[in-house]
Amino acid sequence: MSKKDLGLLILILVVGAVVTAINPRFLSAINLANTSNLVALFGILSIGQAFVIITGGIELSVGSLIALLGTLFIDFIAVRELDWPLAFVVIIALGAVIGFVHGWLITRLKLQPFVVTLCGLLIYRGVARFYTADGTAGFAFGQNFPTLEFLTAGRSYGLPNSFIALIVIAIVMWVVLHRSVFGRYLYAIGKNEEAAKYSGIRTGRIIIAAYVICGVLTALSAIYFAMYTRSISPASHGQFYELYAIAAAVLGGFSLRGGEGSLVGVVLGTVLLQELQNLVNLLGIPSSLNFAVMGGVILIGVLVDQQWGVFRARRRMMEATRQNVAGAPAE
Amino acid sequence: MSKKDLGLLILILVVGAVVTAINPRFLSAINLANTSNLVALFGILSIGQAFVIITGGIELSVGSLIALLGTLFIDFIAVRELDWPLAFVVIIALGAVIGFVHGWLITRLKLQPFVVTLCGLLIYRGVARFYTADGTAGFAFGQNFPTLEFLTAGRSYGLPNSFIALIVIAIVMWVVLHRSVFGRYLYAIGKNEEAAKYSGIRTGRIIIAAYVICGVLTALSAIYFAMYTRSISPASHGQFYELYAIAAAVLGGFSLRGGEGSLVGVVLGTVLLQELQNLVNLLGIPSSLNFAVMGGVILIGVLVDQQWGVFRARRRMMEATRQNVAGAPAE
Amino acid sequence: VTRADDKPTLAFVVNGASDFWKAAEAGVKKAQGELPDYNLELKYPEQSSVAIQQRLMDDLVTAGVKGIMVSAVDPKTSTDGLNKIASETALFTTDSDAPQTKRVAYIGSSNVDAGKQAAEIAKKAMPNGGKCLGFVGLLGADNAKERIQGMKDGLAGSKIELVDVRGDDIDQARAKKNVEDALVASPDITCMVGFYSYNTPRIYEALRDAGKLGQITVVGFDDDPITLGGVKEGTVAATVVQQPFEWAYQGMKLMAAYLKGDKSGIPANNLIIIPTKIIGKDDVDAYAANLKAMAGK
Amino acid sequence: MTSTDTTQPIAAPFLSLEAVRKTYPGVVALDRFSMEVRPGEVIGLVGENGAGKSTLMKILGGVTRPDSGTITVDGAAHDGLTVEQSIGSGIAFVHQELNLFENLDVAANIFFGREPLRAGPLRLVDRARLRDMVAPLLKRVGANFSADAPVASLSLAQQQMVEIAKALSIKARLVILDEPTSSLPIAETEKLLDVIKGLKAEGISVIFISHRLHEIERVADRVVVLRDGTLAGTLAKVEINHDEMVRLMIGRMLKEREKAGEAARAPGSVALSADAIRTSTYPDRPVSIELRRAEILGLAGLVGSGRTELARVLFGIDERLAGSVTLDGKPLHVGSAADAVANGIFLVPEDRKLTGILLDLSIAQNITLPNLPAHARRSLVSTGAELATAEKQKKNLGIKAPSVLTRTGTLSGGNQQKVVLAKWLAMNPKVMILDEPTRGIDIGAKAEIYGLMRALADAGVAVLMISSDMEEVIGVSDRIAVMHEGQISGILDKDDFSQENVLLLAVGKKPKLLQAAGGVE
Ligand SMILES: Nc1ncnc2c1ncn2[C@@H]1O[C@H](COP(=O)(O)OP(=O)(O)OP(=O)(O)O)[C@@H](O)[C@H]1O
Ligand SMILES: Nc1ncnc2c1ncn2[C@@H]1O[C@H](COP(=O)(O)OP(=O)(O)OP(=O)(O)O)[C@@H](O)[C@H]1O
Ligand SMILES: O[C@@H]1[C@@H](O)[C@H](O)OC[C@H]1O
Ligand SMILES: [Mg+2]
Ligand SMILES: [Mg+2]
Repeated sequence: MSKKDLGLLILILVVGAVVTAINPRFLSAINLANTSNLVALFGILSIGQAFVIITGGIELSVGSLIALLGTLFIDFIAVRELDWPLAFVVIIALGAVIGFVHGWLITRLKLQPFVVTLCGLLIYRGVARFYTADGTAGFAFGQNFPTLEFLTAGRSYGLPNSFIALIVIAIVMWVVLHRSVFGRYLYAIGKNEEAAKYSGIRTGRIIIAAYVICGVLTALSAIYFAMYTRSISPASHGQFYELYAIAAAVLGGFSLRGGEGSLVGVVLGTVLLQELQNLVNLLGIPSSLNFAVMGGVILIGVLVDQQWGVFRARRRMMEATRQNVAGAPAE
Repeated sequence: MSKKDLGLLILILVVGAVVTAINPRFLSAINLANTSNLVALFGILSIGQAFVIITGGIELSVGSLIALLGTLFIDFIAVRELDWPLAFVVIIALGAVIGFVHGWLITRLKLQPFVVTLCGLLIYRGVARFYTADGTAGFAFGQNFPTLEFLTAGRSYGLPNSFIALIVIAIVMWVVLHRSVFGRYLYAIGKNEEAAKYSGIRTGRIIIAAYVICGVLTALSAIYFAMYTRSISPASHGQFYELYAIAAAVLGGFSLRGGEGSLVGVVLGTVLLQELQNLVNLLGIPSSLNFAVMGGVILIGVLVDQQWGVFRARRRMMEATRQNVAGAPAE
Repeated sequence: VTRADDKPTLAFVVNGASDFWKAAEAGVKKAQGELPDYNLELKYPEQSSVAIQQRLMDDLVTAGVKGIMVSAVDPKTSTDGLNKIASETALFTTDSDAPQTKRVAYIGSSNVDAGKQAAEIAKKAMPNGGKCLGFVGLLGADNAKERIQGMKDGLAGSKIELVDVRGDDIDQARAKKNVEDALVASPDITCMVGFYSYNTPRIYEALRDAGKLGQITVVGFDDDPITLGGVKEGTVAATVVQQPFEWAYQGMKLMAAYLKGDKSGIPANNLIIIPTKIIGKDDVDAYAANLKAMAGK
Repeated sequence: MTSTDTTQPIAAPFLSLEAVRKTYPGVVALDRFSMEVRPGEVIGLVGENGAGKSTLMKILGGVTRPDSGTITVDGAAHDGLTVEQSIGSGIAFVHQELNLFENLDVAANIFFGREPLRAGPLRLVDRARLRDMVAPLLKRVGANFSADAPVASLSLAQQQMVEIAKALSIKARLVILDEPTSSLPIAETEKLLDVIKGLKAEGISVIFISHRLHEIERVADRVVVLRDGTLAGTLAKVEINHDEMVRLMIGRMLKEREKAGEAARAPGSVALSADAIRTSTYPDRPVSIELRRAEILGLAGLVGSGRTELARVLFGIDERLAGSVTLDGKPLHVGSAADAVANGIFLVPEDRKLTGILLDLSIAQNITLPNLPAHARRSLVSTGAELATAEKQKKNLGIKAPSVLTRTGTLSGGNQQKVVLAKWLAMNPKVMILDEPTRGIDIGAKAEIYGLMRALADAGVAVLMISSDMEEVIGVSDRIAVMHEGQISGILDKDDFSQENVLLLAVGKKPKLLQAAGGVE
């Protein structure tokens, strides 16, 4: 675990301790379960985003995709009565295809990631709204899918199953990002795509793969979100989730310029964001200030991180100078 | 006018012609007045955004700022009964201060523009909501400000005064961007900040100035928007307007990597976006598809622009090759 | 502030931020004066979406809230989520009912009846018939659907038709733009209906800007000051007012009594309907005065 | 501050440095360094890669502040200069790395930061006056491009000329040129040396940094030699000669330069053959070339003659518009650099920092990047294997760095170039293309790189060396191909090697051959 990640962990623990002191229910089983469920949902999303950010890209269509894929998923199983495993596979595949198309537009047609995914943001939500004719996709009364519901919204040993899924995904993705050849390529491309290409790396394919991973994880979390709300009004469902995901990655030490960040960081970033949301409600802070608190904490976090870096560099410099000065007369 | 701008203009005219053919009301005085009013409101915003984008930055807090400053403006004149010119000056000054703070955080504390303004996006809307206690800022029935209303929502010679304001602002800003030393520095910084610094330019100040310009123009359009809706519910007012502004700039040929784009382009980009929105309504396309159409057109526009460049380069090459092949036997 | 060791808390959770709920806030305040043993609070979700409202309620439950009265964003499809809340606190609904959940009772308007009253206004204002266009916040929300249905039922057999309803996601700029676009795209429209509290004022302003005030019949809902001003002026035919103050005031007291074991206030059908009223030109002054008096309390 | 005992120079120094010191984390880039610059004097500044030359110039340009020491300009002492102070004192600076704005035109670049203004508070650029001011400057550097050409459309060498014109545009009293000729071919270099002489005649001082010592010999009045950040010595005009400079630079005499392949070798069989290929820069000029095993083929030519473009096409970076390529007699499809690498065709690119290496990665990570799967088990990177390869290459090539985990960006140019070579040498090349492999590299490292190229050829690799350094092309190659306006204008065999012949071919004329050679159109 890097120093940055450790700092974030400590911050999370300190905030938790303070909140607990004010309202001990923070540590109640039900609150922890609720919060860890949301951490899982947003965490899966943010890990996907992290893979794109590391290449120096960005994926802005995440929120709209959550709305579109969630709508389709519920529609498939509730209205069209597809078997849910089939619907599940179809949705994940759709996520992969959309990720592929984004990656393809970006690498082959050389469009800017911001532009491509901004268009995605506009298009997918529009399509979802059109699909439901600006209505809602939801289950009928008494429509139940016991296995699916257990897997998505159920618990095992007191832990939400979604959270267990996050842990598994995080471990797998940690290996992929930090230990695999593919992960190394991602970092290299994020640092300097041109140079990576000159080293014989098929940068286009790697970048496309990053968008596909993002698409798949987004599709997965779209299903989780759909099963969490059990009803989707596409006009607002998932709005601004891309900002959550980006914020989690940034808090976790990712640079939007690419080539920097760790998987542990993005997970911790998600935890901190959810903790903050939880805190606002638990401490009775007016909920209108919810986002303001989030924004404030991100800003302070990034500032402290930045200033801490400057401070350390300066101190190292000072020391080096002092040593030199001390050494000079002896010569 | 550059080729790119000309292409955009032709696209606007062609779309307009097609829409008119289907529904002649497109050219009715009332529709043109409505649309040009919105072009003005979004245009002022987008010009501000363009100044930031040209430096390689981005300003995501625009929508939230429109909500916060609009709320304050209405509150000042409707509830606190400040003279409107005073309130006007205060709001514009606030916009400048916020722009300054963003620029300062970005240049002095070296934070990423995306991060700083993302936090702004979260914070300002939160503050606005808190300020109105999640209610609405609006005028009482019959509360009138004839001069202010004339200037913001009135018309002269059939043209909305807001549109006249846009034209004046666009001309001034065109001179600033394309003819002044400051404008030249903006382009230089956007392309290569390091080199600009080596040339003795105080890049920090220039970048801050760009954010201040963006803040001021955003504040101005916040006042226009406030006088247009005459009532602001901060939870939703101005949501996603930053995306409009960015989209207009991108359509107008700006690169998010900085250093590219023209003022005419961003204005034409705004016109196209508003024309599209108008088209959706006039042609009876379900309004849920409004954003999808917008996203689709931006994507196609950017793609055509990109592919057109590739195509021309290739054709040039082919021609050269052909000539040579034809010439070879003669040798 | 909600504290674990404090007095029990009762929360009133609304469906979205608008001034409509300021009256409910006043009602909560009045009830608070009479219920010193409880903490009463009114909460706005960040956005009018199921997920955000659900999360807000989950957190309230965690914080130890004893009773929640909610205007669910989408009651028909969030049955399970609401049931989860109902299993841990006393859950009441308001504004939009959720009859299929385990909620204790609904207190609010009959939205179908309110729609029918809107039809009455239209019929009275346009004896020769006409074409109406509606505007609403959340097209997918239940109270909107019921009002639209109620109005259609009420118009059945008359020469008036409700041709379409446009949504705006509770974005006021879009609400106004919708009206402007309608004026351009469908010039044959003779009447406009504002189904949510802020829609009527947006219609009023767009008509005023276009110089069409008085030429198009406006049917309103709720009692935004601009709506009432329009009614008084004669440019708004009349408005159907709801009583959010009473929902909140009576609702909170009912909930407190229920928690203390007194279930006498809950009728057999679990519906406590607070009637909606048509306010026309003649009643508007008295109504506005009464409104002022209530807010003062 | 101690005053020097040396006798006062004839003219008072324009600028002097006293005991200047500059450290970077872990490196003392400059230490106890003192020197003087007198009006109208041309100072040659030489030193190995990383000796501190650029650091010194950055201090004079106001880009970096020294840790200690004094800089005296016109009698006023400073602890350090700012960019404004530096420009204000008449110091003009051509950086080693180009500092142009691609999105602006030539004129805007030349007077960037000093635009002529129109009257009025808006600070509008007076564009007519700007054009008038630029024209004579472009003429002076012998530019073959116009003042309103976007810089993005110029070649590297043309951009270098813009940089020089920019330095001249300042009413400068001291012009600092940090390796201005590293990407200039012969003709342009000549022009630049003339420019320097012209400056001197006008009483303007020049500090001229170059690794091409013969250029220094030709124009310098005095040579200052840096070694490891300290002053190794100063040579007066009469003392300036190649071997003495080298001795001071590296602290010993260099072995007699390898006159590689003096015994004429039997050329190997053809490894890579390109037949009538067309590139996007010169689509109307088909190029055919054969690279033979165990041979170094030098590729010479004037600026923009299309050598780099040819290399990029062979390596799969740029699209091949027409023609065919075979490797070992079999048709070869190269659609991307990855394809080239898979076939053992490697490129050491011209622009080291942008395309050669990843500055932010460690030496080890750079070396294994093209061959990572071979350092992985089941797609997971094995750090052990990676470090082993890196250590081996570091030792073989003599890369000077604290460890293989050092960030590549902190290495000197020569060592960075060795890292680029190391990554390919670790992988058994069949065809090795080197584009300006010794650009900006000191004489010691140069010799090592020549040795490496020769060793590759001896091991049977086909080597293509693109170079604008005449001495190098003639000294190292087994055969020389010369390009002129996108085509091979001729191929010289060893016996026909001469500066004159290379130059004649480079400008599209017939060489003076001992015997008839093929390939000339
Ligand atoms: N920004 C920096 N950070 C850390 N070390 C640096 C930095 N700049 C230079 N150095 C180090 O300072 C030393 C001197 O570098 P400098 O660039 O002055 O060498 P040089 O003589 O110009 O070499 P070359 O001939 O390769 O250009 C080198 O060891 C280099 O690695
Ligand atoms: N990456 C590039 N992008 C655009 N144009 C290029 C690029 N590289 C080279 N060119 C253009 O192609 C032409 C041929 O240049 P090339 O670099 O192949 O020649 P060269 O003989 O290697 O000369 P140089 O000394 O400039 O490298 C030049 O005029 C240059 O403008
Ligand atoms: O649900 C509310 C509705 O009843 C009222 O008419 O308008 C505002 C809405 O929030
Ligand atoms: Mg150097
Ligand atoms: Mg070259």
